[in-house]
Amino acid sequence: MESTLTTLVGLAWGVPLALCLLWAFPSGHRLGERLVPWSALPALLLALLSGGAEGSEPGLALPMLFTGAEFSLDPLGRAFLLFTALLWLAGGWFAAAYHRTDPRSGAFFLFFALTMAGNLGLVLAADLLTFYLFFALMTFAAYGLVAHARDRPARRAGRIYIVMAVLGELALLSGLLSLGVALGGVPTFGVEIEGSWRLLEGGDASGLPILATGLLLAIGLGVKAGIVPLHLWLPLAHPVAPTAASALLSGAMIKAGLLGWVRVLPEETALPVLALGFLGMGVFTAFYGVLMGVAQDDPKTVLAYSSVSQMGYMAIGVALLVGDPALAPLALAAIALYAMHHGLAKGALFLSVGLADRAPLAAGSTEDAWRYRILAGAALPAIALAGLPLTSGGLAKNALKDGLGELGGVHYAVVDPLLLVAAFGTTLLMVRFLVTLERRRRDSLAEAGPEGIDGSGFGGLLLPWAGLVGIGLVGAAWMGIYTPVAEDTALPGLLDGWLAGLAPVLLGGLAGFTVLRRGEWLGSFRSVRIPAGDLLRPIEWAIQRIHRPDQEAVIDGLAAAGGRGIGWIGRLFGPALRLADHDLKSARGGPLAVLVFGLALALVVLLLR
Amino acid sequence: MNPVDLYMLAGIVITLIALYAALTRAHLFWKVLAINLMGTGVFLILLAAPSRRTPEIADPLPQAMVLTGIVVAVAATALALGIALRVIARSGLPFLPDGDEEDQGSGGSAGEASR
Amino acid sequence: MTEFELWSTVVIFGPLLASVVALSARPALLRAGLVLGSLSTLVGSAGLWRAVALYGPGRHPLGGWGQPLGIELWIDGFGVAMLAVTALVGALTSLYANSYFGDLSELSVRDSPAGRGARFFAPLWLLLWTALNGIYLSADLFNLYVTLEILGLSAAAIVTLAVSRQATVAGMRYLLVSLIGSLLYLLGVALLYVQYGTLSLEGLAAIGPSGPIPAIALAAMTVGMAAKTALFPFHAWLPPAHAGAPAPGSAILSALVVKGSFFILVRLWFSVYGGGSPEGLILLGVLGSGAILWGSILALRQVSLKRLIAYSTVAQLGYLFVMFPLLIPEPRLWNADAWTGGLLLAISHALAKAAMFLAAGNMSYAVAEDRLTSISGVAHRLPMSFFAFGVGGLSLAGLPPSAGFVGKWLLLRSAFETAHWTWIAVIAVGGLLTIAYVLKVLRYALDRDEAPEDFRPVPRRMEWAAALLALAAMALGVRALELVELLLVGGPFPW
Amino acid sequence: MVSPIWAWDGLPLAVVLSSFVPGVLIMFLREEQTLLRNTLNMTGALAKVAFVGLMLQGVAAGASYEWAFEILPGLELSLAGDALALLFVTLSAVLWLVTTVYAIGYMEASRSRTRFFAFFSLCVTATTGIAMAGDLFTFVIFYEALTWATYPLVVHNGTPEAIRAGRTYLAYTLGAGAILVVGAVGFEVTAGTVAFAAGGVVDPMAVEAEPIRYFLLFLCLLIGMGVKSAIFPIHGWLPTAMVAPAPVSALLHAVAVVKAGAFGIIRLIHSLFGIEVSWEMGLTTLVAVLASFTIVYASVRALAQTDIKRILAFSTVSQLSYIALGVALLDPLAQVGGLVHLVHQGIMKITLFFCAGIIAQTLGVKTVGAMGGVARRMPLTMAAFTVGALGMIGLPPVAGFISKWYLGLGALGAGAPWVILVLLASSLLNAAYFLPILRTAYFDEPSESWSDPWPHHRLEADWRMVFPAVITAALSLAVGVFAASDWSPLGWALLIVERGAL
Repeated sequence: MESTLTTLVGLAWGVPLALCLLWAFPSGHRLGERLVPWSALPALLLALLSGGAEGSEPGLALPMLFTGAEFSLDPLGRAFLLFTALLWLAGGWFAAAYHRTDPRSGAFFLFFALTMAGNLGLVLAADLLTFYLFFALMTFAAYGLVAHARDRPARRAGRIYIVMAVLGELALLSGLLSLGVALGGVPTFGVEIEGSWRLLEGGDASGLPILATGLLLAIGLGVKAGIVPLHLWLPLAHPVAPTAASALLSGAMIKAGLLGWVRVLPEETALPVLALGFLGMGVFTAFYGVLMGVAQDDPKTVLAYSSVSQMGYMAIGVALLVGDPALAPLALAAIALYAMHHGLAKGALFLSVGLADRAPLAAGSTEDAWRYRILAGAALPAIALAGLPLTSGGLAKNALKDGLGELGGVHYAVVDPLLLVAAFGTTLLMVRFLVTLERRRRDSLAEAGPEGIDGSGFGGLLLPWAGLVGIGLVGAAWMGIYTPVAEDTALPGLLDGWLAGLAPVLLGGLAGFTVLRRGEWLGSFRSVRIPAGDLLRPIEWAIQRIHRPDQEAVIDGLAAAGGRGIGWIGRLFGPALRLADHDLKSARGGPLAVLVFGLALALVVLLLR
Repeated sequence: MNPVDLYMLAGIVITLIALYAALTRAHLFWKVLAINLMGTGVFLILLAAPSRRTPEIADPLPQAMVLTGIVVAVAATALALGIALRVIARSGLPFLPDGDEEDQGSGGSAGEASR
Repeated sequence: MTEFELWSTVVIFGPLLASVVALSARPALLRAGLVLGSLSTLVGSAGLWRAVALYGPGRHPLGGWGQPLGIELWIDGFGVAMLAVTALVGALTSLYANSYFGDLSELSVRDSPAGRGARFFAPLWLLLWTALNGIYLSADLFNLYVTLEILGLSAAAIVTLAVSRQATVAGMRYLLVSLIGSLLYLLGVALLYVQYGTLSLEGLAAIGPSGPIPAIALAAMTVGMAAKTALFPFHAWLPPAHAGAPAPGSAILSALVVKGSFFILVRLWFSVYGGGSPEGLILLGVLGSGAILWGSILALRQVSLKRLIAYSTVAQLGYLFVMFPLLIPEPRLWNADAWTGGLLLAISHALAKAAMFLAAGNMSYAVAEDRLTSISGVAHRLPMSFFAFGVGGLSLAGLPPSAGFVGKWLLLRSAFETAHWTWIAVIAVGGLLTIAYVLKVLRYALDRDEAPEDFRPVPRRMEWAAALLALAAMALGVRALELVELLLVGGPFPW
Repeated sequence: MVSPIWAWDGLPLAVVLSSFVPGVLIMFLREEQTLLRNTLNMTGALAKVAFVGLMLQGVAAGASYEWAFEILPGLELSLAGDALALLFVTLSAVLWLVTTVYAIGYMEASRSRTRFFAFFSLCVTATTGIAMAGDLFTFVIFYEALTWATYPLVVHNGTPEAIRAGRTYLAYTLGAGAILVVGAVGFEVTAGTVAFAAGGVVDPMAVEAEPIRYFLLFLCLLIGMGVKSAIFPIHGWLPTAMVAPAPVSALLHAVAVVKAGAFGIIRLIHSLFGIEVSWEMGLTTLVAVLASFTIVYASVRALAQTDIKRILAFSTVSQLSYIALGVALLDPLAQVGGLVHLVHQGIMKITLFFCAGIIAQTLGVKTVGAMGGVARRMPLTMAAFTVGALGMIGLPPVAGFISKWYLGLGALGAGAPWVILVLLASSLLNAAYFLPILRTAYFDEPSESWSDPWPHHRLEADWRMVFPAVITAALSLAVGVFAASDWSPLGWALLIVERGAL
């Protein structure tokens, strides 16, 4: 059993990585495209099979590899691995059907496999650099997914994505360096990382100041997690990426930032300033995402802003983690629950957009049966996201609130009511999503015209979507099992605080449907739209206004100036060179006599001195 | 002033005057003549040498040297006159041309080639 | 008969005999003369090298007649080293000359100007060789005068072997400078004899000449020798003469002949006068620096290949005079690095310059022109000559591995040891200028745009001779140990 | 007792001769003797790798090699095979082998191949000589020899542009070379020795007595070494020299020549002055600041280029200074980073140059703008290019990240956190000029003007060019992925530092 698990730890990321080699062969990509959708299976198997009990974590050490790579599956990792693998499987199957006729499917699945390997690998990574390695692999390979469409919006989104990713990588790396040098090597997660932090706190290590380290790490991973103001790439990348890729970006990949925070930030060393930052930015992000999201028209952009908003909640969880060592177990549980819940729900929601594009409609038919089936299906994870009691979302939110309650004090007093408002906003956003989804369905039908939409391969789209919706629906039942719970803490009951959970959802739903559905009375206010990427526009505008001198012109100017200088010196030598052309050949007679006698005289004088 | 010192002085003066002439005179035969004269001046010094140092003992060495010197001078003069004749045959003038004229084709275009 | 006596006899009378043999108009005998001269000097100098290395400096009274009346030979490391280099350069140049004039001598066009070159080059060159060997082994001032005079006369005659008007004029000028220089030297000899009554170098060194008359004597001799060595500013005669001579003649003149008068200067200033005065040495060093800079700048401005190399000789001779102030930083103290470094530079210049002149001869032989622009693309047709020229240039510029590099290293070391900072800059800058003008040639040779049309095939032997000389310059940069040890036998003050 | 074969003391000489002898022999071949020439080349290259392999065995087992030959009294041509030397020798031997194959393919239709390969071998000889030089004198000999041996390769095309580039190259390198020789002689006279020794040969007391003299000497030597290593004010020759054929740019201007300079800086700081003395004199700070400025400056310059080879050249300038920066920091980890980057940068940059050469030779594509669709036409080449480019940016697991990680650790350890900023800025700029190339090649539409639009043969280009590129790309990946193994460059660099052999 144990050796099986150890093998699986390697296979989980090794299989997708190995499949990439198929692309090196002339026609290998055909086989690759068939195999890649299944390649998350070992990871899922691993997540399901491992017991998750403390102490018996399956691990794998490859000391020759990289800087000595270590992998292990701890309870938190198991939770992340579970939903990540599920999402990649569902996404893979979905993509296989979705890209059946795409001429560039070969390239898509290559990047897909690479990104998957990165994502699964970083969940299993047990030391700093292995984590960073897989994190970078995922980040850069995902560019291929974002820019898959290769049109102008895709290229713009890709450019913004990669710029932010590189900046994030750099911030992350400098933070990691600080942790690494504190310990004089590459710390593994857990005890060694805690040791590094303690050294930094004590100030007797040569790393950066502890706050700077924490901040750099928070920012570096925050780009991935999409915390305001580092979220800029998210609303741009999601709409342009193929549906499966959007689902994975939002469902699985941005959670890598979250997992990274948990992994590299200290549990046992309190960082109150950083915690306050997380808390503040988390709450702000939760609201900001909602505000920007309701002003969008594209369902995928709405979902992207929803993800931004939801990541704000998870940042609050991280705030608990770094704020107080005592709260760490609770925070971990809440983070794991929230990540699972949000990953599955958001994945299902994104897939439903793809469904809305592709659901069949018989030629000439006006009765669109699939519209309501899709809307109904999408409503389920949407409600969960809104945090209705008895759903996984309700459970996750309660866990978070428990943590906040434990934290107590002013923070709790301020944040707790705010969260109620935020839940209201989330519901509003979900309604907005359903509305835009319905419109999207209508648009695709209009686009298809009287021929309708061909349904071939639709089963391949439907199944993974239905699977995700179903698993998510019963999430409250099984997620608890996969949540890492310390002995002295307990998960909140399913019905705890049901009123506080129910009220915002009902209110939000009501308000949403009234305002957005029957809101003619709002008049022109409805037409207020915020471009996707909100803050990006002013930033891009400003960058374009910055005066950038033409380097080559500057260098050429300098070279010319230098040349003039040399030419000037050359002119000084002009007389000498003119003399040189005649040399002393014409020096005969008198001058020569002067030279001969002069030298002789000089020598005599010098010899007699 | 004894005669020996006179020899010496005369030798030195002749040598220097001849040297000056050899350097400044342009005509080739003048130059050859001046060089011969210069040799004679040096021989004079040599001949005066032993009597000046040890007047009582006859020193055969200067005689030998002067004799050798004269032989060398004859050979050198012959060669010089031979070449001078050829210079005259080639250029029509008994002078050495100026440096510029001497290498036509190289001086003028030196600037262009060094670019 | 000691080894000294045997080999010094061979080394002097071998080429003399050979030159007599070569006076015959028969091509076979011409060739025999060159072979005899080369073999006797090669074997003789090798034997002397062995003897000096084993027994230290030695002497040989010719015919058993010692000084003051007889001719005595003095054999030390300096002389033998010069002898050996002369033998090597001379032998390879003879090989080259044999092919260079070869096709002409077969024609037996005795009366045509070209035929005259073929006919008289060998005897004149062998006579010159005899004179050079005599200089390197002479032990008294007057003997030096006679050999110097033979050297000058035969060298001027070799210049006039070339048919052009310019060469004749250059030869005339060379002869005049040479005669005046020799007589100035003789004036100095006479004055010294007047003062001390001896002509033996050893004897004079023992006396330690000082006072006004020896000072005037040294000044006269120095000016004379400087004129013959073409020390700046008396260098004007050299470029036309060296460039005008036929290719093997240029090699001999530039590589070997100027070293003869340089040798005498070193003997006079150090062996006889014990360093003279530091200020006098510095004056010579300054003139040497002037030669390095001026000669290099002029070389850069030449458009004719051989003239460029000739001006490079002017510049390189400057280095030999930079040695002077470095050798005696203060009275009664001599710096071995300056001695070996300076002389290594002289030796490497002999090898490299001969290689370059022969290679340039090959190039202009092939394209029948001497202008830099006309040799474009020659690197592809004559790779070996190109190689020889390049390696020769390498050594001149003091780039490793070459004798020039080793010599420059030692000279620089002595400059550092004696804290003569100015000379360091001169040595370094001179090297860069050298690279610049060597590169100018290589650049034309490498040019691809115009390929020469009329391309006369160059005999292999001529290519090999140049390449071997260049290789010798390079080999000396890899192993200079024995040569340096030889140079230190006797040193600048052998008595 | 039978001593193992690697105990032979002449191994360093064998390593040097294994390229010298073929080089000299090739010089005498005729142009059309292609088979013989290639055989000689390959034999030499394989022999060199074999000899180096033996030496690696020996040094790992604790042996050390010394071979000396007296040139002048007291001055020797001394070759020593210690761990530090082997780091560089192994790099050049392996890459020479690969590049030889590449060059045979690349130069197929070129003129004067005899001269090309002869000087190519001589350059490698000089490089191995530099690597194994046991003292400054030997170092200078090989260093200067490398300068002139490279010249015919730079001007190989014979175009006016090439000849101008050759002149610029010599002006820089020989000018600085003259200063180097002056510095070397001065060092010999001042310090009394030219030997290299771990920890330096300079007496700290002597430095205290004559600080200015030592400082000037260091400056002279630094200028001499720095010109080849293309440190800021004297880097101008490197981008100009890119007119040379691709194998030359690849091996010489990415590895041999420039590494010789970087290696010289290592020798200067560690083997001559000693890191402690250099640090106390403030010399390391000088080097570190210069190197840092070069890193950023050259990256900024690269950003404005459109010609791929020029981008690579400026990137080389930038990356080379990592080495100088690393060894100038007073921290073992930084030194490991600097040393290991010597190897890493070489493998990665040679890959990039190989690929640029293949693309230019096969498709005629030389600028970034024309790169559209190249990835589809030449997937293997672009894959190799990608590995190299990502490595330059410093993404794991490519080799470049390992260097950056150790440099970063060392910078913090040495109390110079500003270096981190330099590293980050460089990574950012590297990303800014490499990623657009990749984007264009992978995501843009093919251009119409390719000189060879679709392969007539099975492979995308001549296999003798593609395979070397793939091999070096695989190497760059492998030395990163297996960095923790004992035989990786990192393992070897750690061994050097641990043994105190620096």
